[in-house]
Amino acid sequence: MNTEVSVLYFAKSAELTGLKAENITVPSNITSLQLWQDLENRHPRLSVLRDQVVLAVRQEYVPLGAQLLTLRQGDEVAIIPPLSGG
Amino acid sequence: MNTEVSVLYFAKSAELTGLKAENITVPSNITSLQLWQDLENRHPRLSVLRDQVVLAVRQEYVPLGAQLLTLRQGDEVAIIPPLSGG
Amino acid sequence: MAADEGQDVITLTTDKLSADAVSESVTCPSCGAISLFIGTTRDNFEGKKVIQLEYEAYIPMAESELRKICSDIRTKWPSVRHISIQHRLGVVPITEASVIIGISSPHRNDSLEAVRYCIDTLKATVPIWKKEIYESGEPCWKENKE
Amino acid sequence: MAADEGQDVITLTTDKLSADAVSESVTCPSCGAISLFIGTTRDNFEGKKVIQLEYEAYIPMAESELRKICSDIRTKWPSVRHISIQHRLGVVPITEASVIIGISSPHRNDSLEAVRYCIDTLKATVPIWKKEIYESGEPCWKENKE
Repeated sequence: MNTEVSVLYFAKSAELTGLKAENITVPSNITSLQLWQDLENRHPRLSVLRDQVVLAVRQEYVPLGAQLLTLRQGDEVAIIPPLSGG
Repeated sequence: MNTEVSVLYFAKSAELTGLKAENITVPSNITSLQLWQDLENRHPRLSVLRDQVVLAVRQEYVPLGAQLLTLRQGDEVAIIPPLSGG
Repeated sequence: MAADEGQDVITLTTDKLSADAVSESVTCPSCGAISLFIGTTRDNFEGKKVIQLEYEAYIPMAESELRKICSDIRTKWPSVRHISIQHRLGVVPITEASVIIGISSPHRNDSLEAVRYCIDTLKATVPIWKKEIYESGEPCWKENKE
Repeated sequence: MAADEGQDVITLTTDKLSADAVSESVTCPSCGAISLFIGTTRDNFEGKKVIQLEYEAYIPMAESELRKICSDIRTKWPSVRHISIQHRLGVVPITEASVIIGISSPHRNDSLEAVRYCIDTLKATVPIWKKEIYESGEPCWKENKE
Protein backbone atom coordinates (compact mmCIF):
# COMPACT_ATOMS: atom_id res chain seq x y z
CA MET A 1 0.00 0.00 0.00
CA ASN A 2 1.24 3.45 -0.89
CA THR A 3 0.80 6.69 0.97
CA GLU A 4 1.55 10.36 0.28
CA VAL A 5 3.98 12.09 2.62
CA SER A 6 5.39 15.58 2.77
CA VAL A 7 9.19 15.78 2.49
CA LEU A 8 10.95 18.82 3.96
CA TYR A 9 14.49 19.76 2.86
CA PHE A 10 16.79 21.84 5.06
CA ALA A 11 20.17 23.52 4.69
CA LYS A 12 22.47 21.70 2.22
CA SER A 13 19.70 19.28 1.18
CA ALA A 14 17.47 22.19 0.15
CA GLU A 15 20.33 23.62 -1.92
CA LEU A 16 21.02 20.27 -3.60
CA THR A 17 17.39 19.62 -4.54
CA GLY A 18 16.41 23.23 -5.15
CA LEU A 19 13.32 22.47 -3.05
CA LYS A 20 12.09 23.37 0.43
CA ALA A 21 9.34 20.74 0.35
CA GLU A 22 7.55 18.32 -1.91
CA ASN A 23 4.83 15.67 -1.64
CA ILE A 24 5.80 12.18 -2.74
CA THR A 25 4.01 8.83 -2.83
CA VAL A 26 5.89 5.91 -1.29
CA PRO A 27 5.06 2.48 0.23
CA SER A 28 3.57 2.86 3.73
CA ASN A 29 5.95 0.22 5.01
CA ILE A 30 9.46 1.03 3.97
CA THR A 31 12.83 1.11 5.72
CA SER A 32 14.43 4.47 6.34
CA LEU A 33 17.28 3.51 4.00
CA GLN A 34 14.83 2.57 1.21
CA LEU A 35 13.08 5.90 1.67
CA TRP A 36 16.40 7.73 1.38
CA GLN A 37 17.26 5.73 -1.75
CA ASP A 38 13.93 6.76 -3.25
CA LEU A 39 14.79 10.40 -2.55
CA GLU A 40 18.26 9.95 -4.04
CA ASN A 41 16.69 8.51 -7.20
CA ARG A 42 14.53 11.61 -7.49
CA HIS A 43 17.43 13.97 -6.65
CA PRO A 44 20.78 12.32 -7.50
CA ARG A 45 22.76 15.27 -6.11
CA LEU A 46 21.55 14.27 -2.61
CA SER A 47 24.00 11.35 -2.72
CA VAL A 48 26.82 13.51 -1.31
CA LEU A 49 24.85 13.64 1.98
CA ARG A 50 24.31 9.88 2.27
CA ASP A 51 26.93 9.27 4.98
CA GLN A 52 25.93 12.28 7.09
CA VAL A 53 22.19 12.58 6.89
CA VAL A 54 19.41 11.38 9.17
CA LEU A 55 15.66 11.62 8.67
CA ALA A 56 13.03 12.98 10.98
CA VAL A 57 9.66 11.26 10.69
CA ARG A 58 6.81 13.01 12.46
CA GLN A 59 9.53 15.16 14.11
CA GLU A 60 11.47 12.24 15.59
CA TYR A 61 14.97 11.35 14.39
CA VAL A 62 15.43 8.12 12.42
CA PRO A 63 18.90 7.05 11.23
CA LEU A 64 19.24 5.56 7.75
CA GLY A 65 19.06 1.79 8.08
CA ALA A 66 16.86 -1.24 8.29
CA GLN A 67 14.31 0.28 10.65
CA LEU A 68 10.83 -0.20 9.16
CA LEU A 69 8.76 2.96 9.04
CA THR A 70 4.98 3.00 9.15
CA LEU A 71 4.06 6.05 7.14
CA ARG A 72 0.59 7.56 7.23
CA GLN A 73 -1.09 9.92 4.83
CA GLY A 74 0.31 13.47 5.22
CA ASP A 75 3.21 12.49 7.49
CA GLU A 76 6.11 14.94 7.62
CA VAL A 77 9.50 13.48 6.67
CA ALA A 78 12.41 15.88 7.09
CA ILE A 79 15.92 15.58 5.66
CA ILE A 80 18.36 16.46 8.42
CA PRO A 81 21.92 17.27 7.32
CA PRO A 82 24.57 17.64 10.08
CA LEU A 83 23.36 20.14 12.70
CA SER A 84 25.07 23.46 13.27
CA GLY A 85 22.84 25.34 15.70
CA GLY A 86 24.09 27.22 18.74
CA MET B 1 61.62 47.84 68.36
CA ASN B 2 58.09 49.08 68.06
CA THR B 3 56.27 50.38 65.00
CA GLU B 4 52.94 52.05 64.32
CA VAL B 5 50.57 50.18 62.01
CA SER B 6 47.10 50.94 60.75
CA VAL B 7 44.50 48.32 61.67
CA LEU B 8 41.39 48.03 59.47
CA TYR B 9 38.25 46.32 60.76
CA PHE B 10 35.67 44.83 58.41
CA ALA B 11 32.19 43.33 58.72
CA LYS B 12 31.62 41.61 62.09
CA SER B 13 34.98 42.81 63.48
CA ALA B 14 34.00 46.45 62.83
CA GLU B 15 30.71 45.88 64.65
CA LEU B 16 32.45 44.24 67.63
CA THR B 17 35.06 46.99 68.03
CA GLY B 18 32.86 49.89 66.96
CA LEU B 19 35.79 50.96 64.77
CA LYS B 20 36.57 50.99 61.05
CA ALA B 21 40.25 51.68 61.63
CA GLU B 22 42.78 52.63 64.29
CA ASN B 23 46.52 53.14 64.57
CA ILE B 24 48.31 51.00 67.12
CA THR B 25 51.92 50.59 68.18
CA VAL B 26 53.22 47.02 68.32
CA PRO B 27 56.61 45.25 68.14
CA SER B 28 57.95 45.18 64.57
CA ASN B 29 58.68 41.49 64.91
CA ILE B 30 55.65 39.69 66.21
CA THR B 31 53.80 36.53 65.25
CA SER B 32 50.39 36.87 63.67
CA LEU B 33 48.86 35.14 66.69
CA GLN B 34 50.56 37.57 69.11
CA LEU B 35 49.26 40.49 67.04
CA TRP B 36 45.74 39.07 67.21
CA GLN B 37 46.07 38.59 71.00
CA ASP B 38 47.14 42.22 71.29
CA LEU B 39 43.99 43.25 69.38
CA GLU B 40 41.84 40.99 71.55
CA ASN B 41 43.31 42.65 74.66
CA ARG B 42 42.29 46.03 73.29
CA HIS B 43 38.86 44.80 72.18
CA PRO B 44 37.82 41.73 74.23
CA ARG B 45 34.62 41.28 72.20
CA LEU B 46 36.81 40.27 69.21
CA SER B 47 37.42 36.92 70.94
CA VAL B 48 34.28 35.40 69.36
CA LEU B 49 36.06 35.63 65.98
CA ARG B 50 39.29 33.93 67.11
CA ASP B 51 38.62 30.57 65.42
CA GLN B 52 37.40 32.08 62.15
CA VAL B 53 39.52 35.12 61.47
CA VAL B 54 42.62 35.67 59.38
CA LEU B 55 44.72 38.82 58.99
CA ALA B 56 45.82 40.59 55.86
CA VAL B 57 49.19 42.32 56.16
CA ARG B 58 50.01 44.69 53.31
CA GLN B 59 47.01 43.14 51.52
CA GLU B 60 48.23 39.56 51.72
CA TYR B 61 46.45 36.93 53.82
CA VAL B 62 48.21 35.65 56.96
CA PRO B 63 46.58 32.95 59.11
CA LEU B 64 46.79 33.27 62.90
CA GLY B 65 49.82 31.28 64.05
CA ALA B 66 53.53 31.21 64.65
CA GLN B 67 54.44 33.03 61.42
CA LEU B 68 56.71 35.94 62.29
CA LEU B 69 55.63 39.24 60.75
CA THR B 70 58.00 42.05 59.92
CA LEU B 71 55.93 45.15 60.35
CA ARG B 72 57.00 48.52 59.01
CA GLN B 73 55.80 51.99 59.89
CA GLY B 74 52.35 52.65 58.39
CA ASP B 75 51.70 49.04 57.31
CA GLU B 76 48.06 48.13 56.78
CA VAL B 77 46.83 45.19 58.86
CA ALA B 78 43.27 44.14 58.09
CA ILE B 79 41.01 41.91 60.16
CA ILE B 80 39.33 39.46 57.80
CA PRO B 81 36.27 37.65 59.17
CA PRO B 82 34.85 34.78 57.05
CA LEU B 83 34.23 35.98 53.49
CA SER B 84 30.77 36.22 51.97
CA GLY B 85 31.23 37.93 48.63
CA GLY B 86 29.64 36.81 45.40
CA MET C 1 1.72 30.64 36.07
CA ALA C 2 2.04 30.03 39.78
CA ALA C 3 4.83 32.05 41.38
CA ASP C 4 6.48 28.87 42.59
CA GLU C 5 6.42 27.02 39.30
CA GLY C 6 9.49 26.74 37.11
CA GLN C 7 9.03 28.32 33.71
CA ASP C 8 10.47 27.15 30.38
CA VAL C 9 10.76 29.96 27.83
CA ILE C 10 11.70 28.87 24.30
CA THR C 11 12.07 31.50 21.59
CA LEU C 12 13.13 31.22 17.96
CA THR C 13 13.23 34.68 16.49
CA THR C 14 14.78 36.84 13.77
CA ASP C 15 15.06 39.70 16.30
CA LYS C 16 18.30 40.69 18.03
CA LEU C 17 18.78 38.81 21.32
CA SER C 18 19.37 40.52 24.67
CA ALA C 19 21.27 39.12 27.67
CA ASP C 20 19.33 41.43 30.00
CA ALA C 21 15.99 40.21 28.66
CA VAL C 22 17.01 36.57 29.14
CA SER C 23 18.44 37.28 32.59
CA GLU C 24 15.25 39.07 33.65
CA SER C 25 13.06 36.29 32.29
CA VAL C 26 14.71 33.77 34.64
CA THR C 27 15.10 35.99 37.72
CA CYS C 28 13.25 34.82 40.82
CA PRO C 29 13.36 35.99 44.44
CA SER C 30 14.39 32.61 45.85
CA CYS C 31 17.26 32.11 43.39
CA GLY C 32 20.82 33.13 44.16
CA ALA C 33 22.30 32.20 40.79
CA ILE C 34 21.68 32.83 37.11
CA SER C 35 24.04 31.26 34.59
CA LEU C 36 24.01 32.51 31.02
CA PHE C 37 25.66 31.23 27.88
CA ILE C 38 25.83 33.47 24.83
CA GLY C 39 26.91 32.03 21.50
CA THR C 40 28.19 34.76 19.20
CA THR C 41 29.01 34.74 15.52
CA ARG C 42 32.73 34.74 14.69
CA ASP C 43 34.46 36.74 11.99
CA ASN C 44 36.71 33.96 10.72
CA PHE C 45 36.86 30.27 9.90
CA GLU C 46 40.18 28.62 9.09
CA GLY C 47 41.58 31.95 8.04
CA LYS C 48 38.64 32.86 5.81
CA LYS C 49 36.89 36.12 6.66
CA VAL C 50 33.21 35.58 7.45
CA ILE C 51 31.06 38.50 6.33
CA GLN C 52 27.62 37.15 7.18
CA LEU C 53 25.87 34.21 8.83
CA GLU C 54 22.42 32.81 8.28
CA TYR C 55 20.53 30.40 10.50
CA GLU C 56 17.72 28.13 9.39
CA ALA C 57 15.58 25.85 11.58
CA TYR C 58 13.02 23.11 11.29
CA ILE C 59 11.00 25.25 13.64
CA PRO C 60 8.33 22.96 15.14
CA MET C 61 10.82 20.14 15.68
CA ALA C 62 13.45 22.55 17.04
CA GLU C 63 10.92 23.76 19.59
CA SER C 64 10.02 20.20 20.48
CA GLU C 65 13.70 19.20 20.92
CA LEU C 66 14.30 22.30 23.07
CA ARG C 67 11.33 21.34 25.25
CA LYS C 68 12.90 17.87 25.66
CA ILE C 69 16.15 19.52 26.81
CA CYS C 70 14.24 21.60 29.39
CA SER C 71 12.53 18.46 30.63
CA ASP C 72 15.86 16.58 30.87
CA ILE C 73 17.38 19.49 32.82
CA ARG C 74 14.51 19.40 35.32
CA THR C 75 15.11 15.67 35.83
CA LYS C 76 18.87 16.03 36.25
CA TRP C 77 18.84 19.25 38.34
CA PRO C 78 15.49 19.37 40.14
CA SER C 79 16.40 22.61 41.94
CA VAL C 80 16.59 24.54 38.63
CA ARG C 81 13.90 27.20 38.64
CA HIS C 82 13.51 28.97 35.29
CA ILE C 83 15.00 28.09 31.87
CA SER C 84 15.08 30.46 28.93
CA ILE C 85 16.51 29.44 25.55
CA GLN C 86 16.53 31.95 22.72
CA HIS C 87 17.92 31.15 19.28
CA ARG C 88 18.14 33.69 16.53
CA LEU C 89 17.25 32.77 12.93
CA GLY C 90 17.90 34.43 9.58
CA VAL C 91 20.83 36.79 9.11
CA VAL C 92 22.97 37.35 12.23
CA PRO C 93 25.62 40.06 11.95
CA ILE C 94 29.16 39.28 13.16
CA THR C 95 29.63 39.54 16.98
CA GLU C 96 25.89 39.43 17.64
CA ALA C 97 24.39 36.58 19.66
CA SER C 98 23.00 33.57 17.80
CA VAL C 99 21.88 31.85 21.01
CA ILE C 100 21.36 32.87 24.63
CA ILE C 101 20.58 30.38 27.38
CA GLY C 102 19.67 31.54 30.89
CA ILE C 103 19.02 29.23 33.85
CA SER C 104 18.28 30.19 37.46
CA SER C 105 18.67 28.09 40.60
CA PRO C 106 18.88 28.69 44.36
CA HIS C 107 22.59 27.69 44.39
CA ARG C 108 25.13 28.22 41.65
CA ASN C 109 26.27 24.67 41.01
CA ASP C 110 22.96 23.60 39.45
CA SER C 111 22.55 26.46 37.01
CA LEU C 112 26.24 26.29 36.00
CA GLU C 113 26.03 22.58 35.24
CA ALA C 114 22.63 22.87 33.58
CA VAL C 115 23.67 25.66 31.22
CA ARG C 116 26.64 23.59 30.09
CA TYR C 117 24.41 20.58 29.47
CA CYS C 118 21.90 22.78 27.65
CA ILE C 119 24.29 24.25 25.09
CA ASP C 120 26.07 20.91 24.53
CA THR C 121 22.75 19.13 23.96
CA LEU C 122 21.30 21.94 21.85
CA LYS C 123 24.24 21.72 19.46
CA ALA C 124 23.89 17.93 19.23
CA THR C 125 20.12 17.52 18.92
CA VAL C 126 18.23 20.64 17.82
CA PRO C 127 17.55 20.91 14.05
CA ILE C 128 19.11 24.28 13.34
CA TRP C 129 21.70 25.00 10.65
CA LYS C 130 24.22 27.76 10.12
CA LYS C 131 25.57 28.93 6.79
CA GLU C 132 28.70 31.04 6.66
CA ILE C 133 29.21 33.47 3.81
CA TYR C 134 32.86 34.37 3.21
CA GLU C 135 34.53 37.39 1.71
CA SER C 136 35.83 35.05 -1.00
CA GLY C 137 34.90 31.47 -1.84
CA GLU C 138 31.72 29.43 -1.66
CA PRO C 139 29.28 29.79 1.25
CA CYS C 140 29.41 26.80 3.57
CA TRP C 141 26.84 24.98 5.72
CA LYS C 142 28.61 24.30 9.01
CA GLU C 143 28.66 21.15 11.11
CA ASN C 144 28.90 20.98 14.91
CA LYS C 145 31.87 18.78 15.70
CA GLU C 146 31.51 17.97 19.35
CA MET D 1 44.70 48.47 24.28
CA ALA D 2 45.65 46.48 21.20
CA ALA D 3 42.68 44.83 19.49
CA ASP D 4 44.22 41.42 19.96
CA GLU D 5 44.99 41.78 23.62
CA GLY D 6 42.80 40.21 26.28
CA GLN D 7 41.28 42.75 28.62
CA ASP D 8 40.57 42.36 32.36
CA VAL D 9 37.80 44.65 33.58
CA ILE D 10 37.33 44.76 37.36
CA THR D 11 34.62 46.96 38.82
CA LEU D 12 33.45 47.45 42.40
CA THR D 13 30.50 49.80 42.38
CA THR D 14 27.38 50.86 44.25
CA ASP D 15 25.54 51.17 40.91
CA LYS D 16 23.09 48.60 39.59
CA LEU D 17 24.83 45.93 37.48
CA SER D 18 23.82 45.08 33.90
CA ALA D 19 24.25 41.73 32.14
CA ASP D 20 24.19 43.47 28.75
CA ALA D 21 26.97 45.86 29.78
CA VAL D 22 29.15 42.97 30.99
CA SER D 23 28.38 40.92 27.90
CA GLU D 24 29.25 43.84 25.61
CA SER D 25 32.47 44.53 27.51
CA VAL D 26 33.76 41.01 26.72
CA THR D 27 32.46 40.70 23.15
CA CYS D 28 35.09 40.24 20.47
CA PRO D 29 34.84 39.34 16.78
CA SER D 30 37.00 36.21 17.05
CA CYS D 31 35.08 34.76 20.02
CA GLY D 32 32.20 32.34 19.62
CA ALA D 33 31.31 32.07 23.28
CA ILE D 34 30.51 34.32 26.21
CA SER D 35 29.70 32.72 29.56
CA LEU D 36 28.10 34.81 32.26
CA PHE D 37 27.40 34.15 35.90
CA ILE D 38 25.03 36.42 37.78
CA GLY D 39 24.78 36.16 41.55
CA THR D 40 21.48 37.56 42.78
CA THR D 41 20.27 38.39 46.27
CA ARG D 42 17.75 35.95 47.71
CA ASP D 43 14.63 36.77 49.67
CA ASN D 44 15.04 34.13 52.34
CA PHE D 45 17.53 32.37 54.57
CA GLU D 46 16.52 29.33 56.59
CA GLY D 47 12.90 30.48 56.48
CA LYS D 48 13.68 34.05 57.57
CA LYS D 49 12.51 36.75 55.19
CA VAL D 50 15.41 38.91 54.00
CA ILE D 51 14.36 42.50 53.42
CA GLN D 52 17.73 44.02 52.52
CA LEU D 53 21.36 43.13 51.86
CA GLU D 54 24.50 45.15 52.26
CA TYR D 55 27.93 44.40 50.83
CA GLU D 56 31.20 45.75 52.20
CA ALA D 57 34.68 45.29 50.72
CA TYR D 58 38.30 45.85 51.58
CA ILE D 59 38.43 47.58 48.23
CA PRO D 60 42.14 47.76 47.28
CA MET D 61 42.77 44.18 48.39
CA ALA D 62 39.56 42.96 46.73
CA GLU D 63 40.75 44.50 43.46
CA SER D 64 44.15 42.91 43.90
CA GLU D 65 42.65 39.46 44.62
CA LEU D 66 40.37 39.81 41.58
CA ARG D 67 43.38 40.64 39.42
CA LYS D 68 45.06 37.47 40.73
CA ILE D 69 41.98 35.46 39.67
CA CYS D 70 42.15 36.97 36.16
CA SER D 71 45.82 36.08 35.96
CA ASP D 72 45.14 32.49 37.13
CA ILE D 73 42.38 32.14 34.52
CA ARG D 74 44.77 33.24 31.76
CA THR D 75 47.27 30.61 32.88
CA LYS D 76 44.70 27.82 33.09
CA TRP D 77 42.71 28.73 29.95
CA PRO D 78 45.09 30.59 27.62
CA SER D 79 42.44 30.92 24.90
CA VAL D 80 40.24 33.11 27.15
CA ARG D 81 39.97 36.55 25.57
CA HIS D 82 38.23 39.11 27.81
CA ILE D 83 37.29 38.87 31.50
CA SER D 84 34.89 41.24 33.23
CA ILE D 85 34.10 40.96 36.94
CA GLN D 86 31.66 43.41 38.48
CA HIS D 87 30.71 43.29 42.17
CA ARG D 88 28.14 45.59 43.67
CA LEU D 89 28.71 47.16 47.10
CA GLY D 90 26.39 48.89 49.57
CA VAL D 91 22.68 48.15 49.64
CA VAL D 92 21.52 45.62 47.03
CA PRO D 93 17.73 45.20 46.71
CA ILE D 94 16.32 41.65 46.62
CA THR D 95 16.55 39.91 43.18
CA GLU D 96 19.14 42.40 41.90
CA ALA D 97 22.61 41.20 40.93
CA SER D 98 25.39 41.37 43.52
CA VAL D 99 28.00 40.03 41.10
CA ILE D 100 28.27 39.52 37.34
CA ILE D 101 31.16 37.69 35.70
CA GLY D 102 31.56 37.60 31.92
CA ILE D 103 34.25 35.69 30.05
CA SER D 104 34.71 35.33 26.29
CA SER D 105 36.64 32.68 24.38
CA PRO D 106 36.79 31.35 20.81
CA HIS D 107 35.19 28.03 21.89
CA ARG D 108 32.65 27.49 24.62
CA ASN D 109 34.46 25.01 26.83
CA ASP D 110 37.05 27.52 28.02
CA SER D 111 34.69 30.32 29.00
CA LEU D 112 32.28 27.87 30.68
CA GLU D 113 35.05 26.35 32.80
CA ALA D 114 36.67 29.70 33.51
CA VAL D 115 33.46 31.34 34.73
CA ARG D 116 32.92 28.47 37.13
CA TYR D 117 36.47 28.79 38.45
CA CYS D 118 36.07 32.55 38.72
CA ILE D 119 32.93 32.56 40.90
CA ASP D 120 34.21 29.67 43.08
CA THR D 121 37.53 31.44 43.66
CA LEU D 122 35.95 34.86 44.15
CA LYS D 123 33.79 33.47 46.94
CA ALA D 124 36.80 31.82 48.59
CA THR D 125 39.44 34.55 48.32
CA VAL D 126 38.11 38.07 47.70
CA PRO D 127 37.62 40.21 50.84
CA ILE D 128 33.95 41.11 50.45
CA TRP D 129 31.26 40.61 53.08
CA LYS D 130 27.48 40.40 52.94
CA LYS D 131 25.11 41.33 55.73
CA GLU D 132 21.52 40.16 55.62
CA ILE D 133 18.82 42.22 57.31
CA TYR D 134 15.73 40.20 58.19
CA GLU D 135 12.10 41.15 58.66
CA SER D 136 12.50 40.02 62.29
CA GLY D 137 15.62 39.14 64.28
CA GLU D 138 19.21 40.34 64.31
CA PRO D 139 21.05 41.20 61.09
CA CYS D 140 23.65 38.60 60.21
CA TRP D 141 27.05 38.69 58.50
CA LYS D 142 27.08 35.72 56.15
CA GLU D 143 29.81 33.17 55.52
CA ASN D 144 30.52 31.39 52.23
CA LYS D 145 30.46 27.68 52.96
CA GLU D 146 32.04 26.11 49.93
